[in-house]
Amino acid sequence: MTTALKLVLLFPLIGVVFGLTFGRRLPEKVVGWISSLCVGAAFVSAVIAVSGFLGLEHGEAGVSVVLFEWIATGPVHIDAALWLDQLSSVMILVVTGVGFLIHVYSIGYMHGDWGFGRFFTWMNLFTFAMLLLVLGDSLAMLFIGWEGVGLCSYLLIGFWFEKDSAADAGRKAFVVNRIGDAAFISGMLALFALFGTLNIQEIIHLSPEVFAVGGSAVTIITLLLFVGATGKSAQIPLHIWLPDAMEGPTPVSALIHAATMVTAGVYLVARMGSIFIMAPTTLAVVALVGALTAIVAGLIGIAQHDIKKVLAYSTVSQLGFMFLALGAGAFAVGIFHLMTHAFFKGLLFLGAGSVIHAMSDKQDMREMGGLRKKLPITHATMVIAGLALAGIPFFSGFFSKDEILYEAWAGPNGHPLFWVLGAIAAVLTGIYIFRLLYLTFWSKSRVPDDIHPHESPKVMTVPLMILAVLAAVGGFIGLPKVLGGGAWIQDFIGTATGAAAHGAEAVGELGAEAAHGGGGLQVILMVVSVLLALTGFWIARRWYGREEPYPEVPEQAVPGLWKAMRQKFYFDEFYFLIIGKPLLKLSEWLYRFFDVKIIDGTVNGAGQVTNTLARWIAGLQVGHVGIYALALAGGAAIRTETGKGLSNG
Amino acid sequence: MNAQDLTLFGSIWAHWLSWTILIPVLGALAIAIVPKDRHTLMKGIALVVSLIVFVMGIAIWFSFDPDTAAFQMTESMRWIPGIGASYLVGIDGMSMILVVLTAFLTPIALLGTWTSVTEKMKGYTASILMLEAGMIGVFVARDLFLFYIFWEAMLIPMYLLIGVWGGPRRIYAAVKFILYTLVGSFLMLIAILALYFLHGKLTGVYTFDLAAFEQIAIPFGAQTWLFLAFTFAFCIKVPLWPFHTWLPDAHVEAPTFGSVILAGVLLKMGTYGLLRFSLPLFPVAATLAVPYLATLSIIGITYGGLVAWVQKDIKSLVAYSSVAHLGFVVLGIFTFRAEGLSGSMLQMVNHGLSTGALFILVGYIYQRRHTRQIDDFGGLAKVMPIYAAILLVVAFSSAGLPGLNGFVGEFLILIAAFQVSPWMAIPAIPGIIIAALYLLRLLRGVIWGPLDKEENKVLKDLNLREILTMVPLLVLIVMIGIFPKPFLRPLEPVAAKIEKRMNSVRQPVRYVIETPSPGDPESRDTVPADETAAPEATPAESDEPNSAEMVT
Amino acid sequence: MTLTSYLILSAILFTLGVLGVLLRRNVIVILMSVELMLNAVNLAMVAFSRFTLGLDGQVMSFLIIAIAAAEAAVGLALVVQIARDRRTVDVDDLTLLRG
Amino acid sequence: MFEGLYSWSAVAPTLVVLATALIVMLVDLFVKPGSRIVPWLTIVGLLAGLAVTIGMWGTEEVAFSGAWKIGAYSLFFYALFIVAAIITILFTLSHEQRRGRFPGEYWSLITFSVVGMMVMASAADLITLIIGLETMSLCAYVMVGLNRNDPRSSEGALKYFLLGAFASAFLLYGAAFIYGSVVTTRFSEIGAFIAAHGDSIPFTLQVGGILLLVGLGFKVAAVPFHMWAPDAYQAAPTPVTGFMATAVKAAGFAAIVKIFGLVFASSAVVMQDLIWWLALLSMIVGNFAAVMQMNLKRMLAYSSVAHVGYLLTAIVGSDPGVSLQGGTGVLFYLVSYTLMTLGAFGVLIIIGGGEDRRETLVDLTGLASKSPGLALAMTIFMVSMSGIPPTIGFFGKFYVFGAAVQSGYTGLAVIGILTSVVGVFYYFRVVVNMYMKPAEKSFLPYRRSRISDITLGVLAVAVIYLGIFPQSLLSLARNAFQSLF
Repeated sequence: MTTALKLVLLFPLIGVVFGLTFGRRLPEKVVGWISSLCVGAAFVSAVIAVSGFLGLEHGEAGVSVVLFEWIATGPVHIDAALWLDQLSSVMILVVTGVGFLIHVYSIGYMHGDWGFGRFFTWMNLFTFAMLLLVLGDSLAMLFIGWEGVGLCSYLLIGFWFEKDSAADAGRKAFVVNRIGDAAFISGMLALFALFGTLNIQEIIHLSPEVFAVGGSAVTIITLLLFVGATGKSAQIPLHIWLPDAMEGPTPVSALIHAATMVTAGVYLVARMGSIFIMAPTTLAVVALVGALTAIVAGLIGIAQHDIKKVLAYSTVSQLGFMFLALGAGAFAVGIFHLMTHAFFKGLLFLGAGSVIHAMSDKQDMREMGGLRKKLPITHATMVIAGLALAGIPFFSGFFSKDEILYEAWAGPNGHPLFWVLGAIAAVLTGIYIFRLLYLTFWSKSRVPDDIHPHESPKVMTVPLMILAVLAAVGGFIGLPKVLGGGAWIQDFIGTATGAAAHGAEAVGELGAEAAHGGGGLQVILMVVSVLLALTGFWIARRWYGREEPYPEVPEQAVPGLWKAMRQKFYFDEFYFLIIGKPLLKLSEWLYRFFDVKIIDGTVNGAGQVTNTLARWIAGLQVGHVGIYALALAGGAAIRTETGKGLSNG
Repeated sequence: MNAQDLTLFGSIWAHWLSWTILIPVLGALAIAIVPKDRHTLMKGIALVVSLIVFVMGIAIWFSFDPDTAAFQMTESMRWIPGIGASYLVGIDGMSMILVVLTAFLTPIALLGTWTSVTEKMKGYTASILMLEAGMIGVFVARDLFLFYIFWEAMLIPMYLLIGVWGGPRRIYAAVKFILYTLVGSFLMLIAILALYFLHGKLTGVYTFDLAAFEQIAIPFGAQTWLFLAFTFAFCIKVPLWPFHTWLPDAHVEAPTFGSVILAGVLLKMGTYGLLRFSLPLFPVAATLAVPYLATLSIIGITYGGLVAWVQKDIKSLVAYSSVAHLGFVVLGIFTFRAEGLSGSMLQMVNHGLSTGALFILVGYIYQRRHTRQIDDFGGLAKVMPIYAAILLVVAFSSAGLPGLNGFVGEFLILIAAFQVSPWMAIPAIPGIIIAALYLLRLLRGVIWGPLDKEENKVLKDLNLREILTMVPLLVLIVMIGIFPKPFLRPLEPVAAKIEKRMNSVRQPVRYVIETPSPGDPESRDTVPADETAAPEATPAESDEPNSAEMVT
Repeated sequence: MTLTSYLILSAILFTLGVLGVLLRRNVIVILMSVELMLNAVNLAMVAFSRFTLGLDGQVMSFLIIAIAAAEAAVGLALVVQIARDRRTVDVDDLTLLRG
Repeated sequence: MFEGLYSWSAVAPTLVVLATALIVMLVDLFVKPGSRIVPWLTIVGLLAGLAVTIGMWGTEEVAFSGAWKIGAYSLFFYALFIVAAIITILFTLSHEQRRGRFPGEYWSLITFSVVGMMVMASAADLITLIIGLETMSLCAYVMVGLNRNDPRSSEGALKYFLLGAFASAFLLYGAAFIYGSVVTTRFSEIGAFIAAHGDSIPFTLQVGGILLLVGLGFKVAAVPFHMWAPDAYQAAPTPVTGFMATAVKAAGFAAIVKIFGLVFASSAVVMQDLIWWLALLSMIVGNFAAVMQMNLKRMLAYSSVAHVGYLLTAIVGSDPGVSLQGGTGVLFYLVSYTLMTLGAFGVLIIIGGGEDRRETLVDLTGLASKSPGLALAMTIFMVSMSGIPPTIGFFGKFYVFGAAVQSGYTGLAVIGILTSVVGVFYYFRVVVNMYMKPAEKSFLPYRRSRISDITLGVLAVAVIYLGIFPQSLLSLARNAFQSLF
């Protein structure tokens, strides 16, 4: 099993090395398939490892595999070690599984691109880094993966680097992420200072002794970690990079910016759940930020015309949901949604990719419509994913989102207000996804005449279908108890996220509540949430279900609000105004004025003074012998005078 | 091999360090007698000699015992008994790694700039070898007088390299370089003299032996002044903000080789000096200086980064980034904690590798395009994919991406700083963001973006020599990032020794900022901010390595 | 007459000589002022010698007379050379070298 | 008191050199102008003097009733003077473009001035000192004016002369005061008197000492008695400038060390204070004024003023009873200064082509490519003058500033070292012009000569070698200084 775990990491690495060495020399097909198979092999290894882990007696929380000693100096000892428990099991399965499908899909999608080999190399590198992130047993390891995925994200967003927009988007993503990372590092430093270790399990183990529940240390540290998470998971206020990240190839958007990397923040919070739960304030902040993000991103998503932008904001919004769950203290549920989201959002992106492919790289939905017949498979799979996203019953998203809304109300840290916010976001979800489906597939065709959409090749559609199946039924592993399910996934993950360990009483209480009367609440909320989704559908249908070139209903109804939504609530402009521009101005000032004029001016000024002094002193040398004699005699006189004075005194 | 050979080798081995200094000098002399126009021969000699030194460096690395802080491979000879100066050389882990770095970077830089200089080859190659000898000398000298000789002697070849083979404003840059540096080091000379006579007065023994100075208790007042003089000299060399303005000029104007060595090795002399002299000799003064130097280095980190961000010239961007990076190193030094110290030492190496590599890479495109303005490039990844890939790795190494070398050092430094005080670490952290800003701007401007300049469309990718030059650098960049242990190991005893030395003089009154150590039930949930103001007298002996305190 | 009187006279002569050097412009006059200073020294020497009963002072004054002569010789030679070259013996005109 | 009256060996080296001077003067009458015999004869004579000097190393002799005393100290200076003279002659000889430019007197004048210096170095009495001083000075006045065709030359000579005479008057007046206060002119007795009276020495003696300082300060060109130096240095033929900058200065210091490092040492306060100011002003004025100079000879003149400052720094407060550092430092520094200055002037002589046509910074441009060896040598001398290792100039500076630090004058040392940064600026400007600037003037050909090349090479090697291995010279200097007690 440990071998299998090592192999999980090794296979993508092999893929990277292969890509670096042969990526440009071998034919596309070979490169693509070998790279994909590396990820596939990693998936198989992951399955073996996870089943090995499940087969263990559940006395131990997880399996640790020490690879080598990474840093050891003074009191700092950091091992390069892996940690496999329930949480990481889920994650590696999702990462390798979805990753494999997307790799395969990419073989078709990236066909003919001059950077084909480069693409797969980086995708493999990404897979490796992501696996490191979820498997790292210490925050330092996690951070290596964390930055590694950031790097790959940067590279892949800017994959078509000749486009200025792509190159800029990559840079923006990395820099914004770094802001979060800075907070993450600060949190790590504080943890090290307090615990003397960065090993997650040790920290969790020691935390009851070091932290007091609700204490300021734990609050500050968890907040720092959460800021890190907002960077990676594109939450307000650091969400601005993700929509731009759509400049990358669509499989990248699917894998990195929907299914896996962006969920790293969720993973981090869940991973450190035992600590977060000791800081109710932080959790409230997490929930609020999540809810707010869900609503804001939903609103923006409604107003976007670019199919990928809609999906991007949808991702931001769904990540908001996940944070809402985490903030409510339901870590397992957050992860559950993460998993289902990986399925349906990955699928949506791949579907969108298929559409874009068919539309000869057009992404504007106003020029689509009526693609249902042209792209039947894509259409079918995307509808399934859309239904899952909207939370229509018995598709995967329904279970997880419903759980989230329920926990937002009744979770360990829940509050009805959270539910209200979540409910609003749920409506928005319905609106934007059905708007997308209408504009793309269901409405009258607005496709320009020179474009002849066609269904994608098998290599692309097969992954779509597989994901569609997952998106449809994947939610059943988390079937709530009230519906007769075992909520298996929640329990499974719960043991790892620490909700079970530390919030034992809370969970116990919750369980009791769920058993008595609580079940009623859940059913009610569930019904309401379905109604919410349907409301969204209804609105979308009212607006876009018409046979018009491009219906502009909301544009006319609330022009001001719509414009703001369209312009993403001016976040970018605002940041540029209050941070970017002043910082740039400051830097320019520091350089042009402070460095050159003040500091260097002082230095050169010293030279100037020397020169002036020199000119002055040399000026004494007038060439007149009388003056010389005067200096001599004067010097003698002064000397004698001083001599006298000194000898007297 | 017969016994005589063995003895011969044995005697060479006994003076191994001296030979590493002497061989480049001999090489320079050999170049001096080569006919004027045999350029390739001269370069060949320089390369071969530097490779010999490199091999000797490798031998040093492998024969070095990393588990002790004591000086190894020591040599001791009477030199100027009239003043008590002797020829004392030896290396501990820190010296060793810097010597090896020097021996490593010189041939690399030479190879990397093989075709960049075409005139006055004799002086060029001879200067290179003299420079190498001087640099190694600085790192191995254990006698202050000897150290000072090397410290200054090495300025001349560098001055010539900048001034003769440099860019359009080379004279200004060269003069600025030497005057700036000399202001500091001349003052240090006076401090050395004062220290020497102080030691003489206290013990009756007049010597420049570094170890002897560590034995005496220097009166507080003298300690302050001496510390200031030494540290001033080193801070100029580092260069610590605000003494940095010579660096951008020197870097921009220097020929590529000069820039590489300047960034790779010369700047390390400043931080080396701090570690070797300022701290162990004047521990009390150094302790008192922590807030000031930490502040300066933090300003340097932020300031250097921000200013680097708005540079148009690639070299001056990298130059200002050095200010930021070395700010981290100084910050780590003034934590006085083992992990911070070894992090700093490792970071010196890291900076040498990454920044050296960056300069070589800048040299590559400069030679092709004869410009270094970022705006003149763009989209090079299209025509020079290998170049782009290498630049990418190196830039991210410089930005401190985990998994590459830069992160390990920075991380250790920050860990140490945070334990001293959050206020020492947190303000430095934005530097990490800023590093991303300027390095990504570099990448964005040079390798990404549209390939819209006609001149750039015909650029050739790196040739074999250029690739081979970069390979060792890349290997080390990745290796230190992934498996830093072999590099940290020899540094550890040195760091521990300095930490011990600094702890031994901590003043009894200190402000405890944070106390909890794992398993201590009473110290639950202590928040840094909560107890900052609570002074607490603790006897010096109870110093736990884990407890974080700062003398204020 | 006491030693002090001689010394005061000597000081006056010396000062006159100094003032002559400082204030006069003609090189010849300056030279003569220097001679005056030397003679002031001679006077002091002899006076000291007389009042302290040592002979060294008188020896010295002979020496100084010799020096004065030698200086006059060299000095006048230089003046002649200048006068021939520049047609002036005014120090105000001798400022080619300066700065 | 009379035991040394008839000691011929005490004056042997001086006599040899004196005889050389006379013979050269006589021979010059009988050979045709510009003959090479005369200079070579001079060299032979000087070498003989050097040989005698070396042969006498380790002995101590007294002559002329104790007014003359030679020991290691005097012999050290003898050797220095003679070597400086020989090097000067070698440079002159090999670059005398137009035969007879240096008239026959030149060689004997140099030799006579060496005699004067030797007298100064062996003086144990004010009278002896003054005789030596005047002998040396009168020769120097004449030598400065040797460039008879150049109006600047005679102007410089006249200035030098007028001020020299003026300063001599001060010195003599000072001697009179000292004599009047102590009733003796013997150094040893004056010293004993001062030591006995401590700080309460008579005012007249104070004034005497100060006036003596003025006179000697003039000879070595300490600020503010330096005004003549730049003009005279520029005016004089380059070889003469080199000689004046080194040997004449060394002779001045031979006296200064004796009088103010020894005789007046224990009267401490007042004198030391004055020397402190002299040192400070010399370092500042010398270094700063040199920055403005485009004429190399003038620049080196100011630089020599600055070096006087460094030398005085070593004397300030150095109590030989406590440490030999100060005196030793001065002797060492004089040697180092002589070597590097002669070297620098040698380069100027060579590129000047014997006619002093090229003596500005601009004239040096392109030297590195035209004549790399010459440029390298000049670089070595400039680096040495800047006090940067591994050169003798560094060790010298190290040692003299060490003396200041040791006697507690760290502040002076700091100021001195900071002004020497200014020094680095103008010394390195020479390097800049040679190496880093394109040739601005078409480089006139100059005559290379094997003799001057070798001389220059030896000087350069000596500057480096003694910079790395100064011990032997250091011991010599220490022994020499020690022999004064």
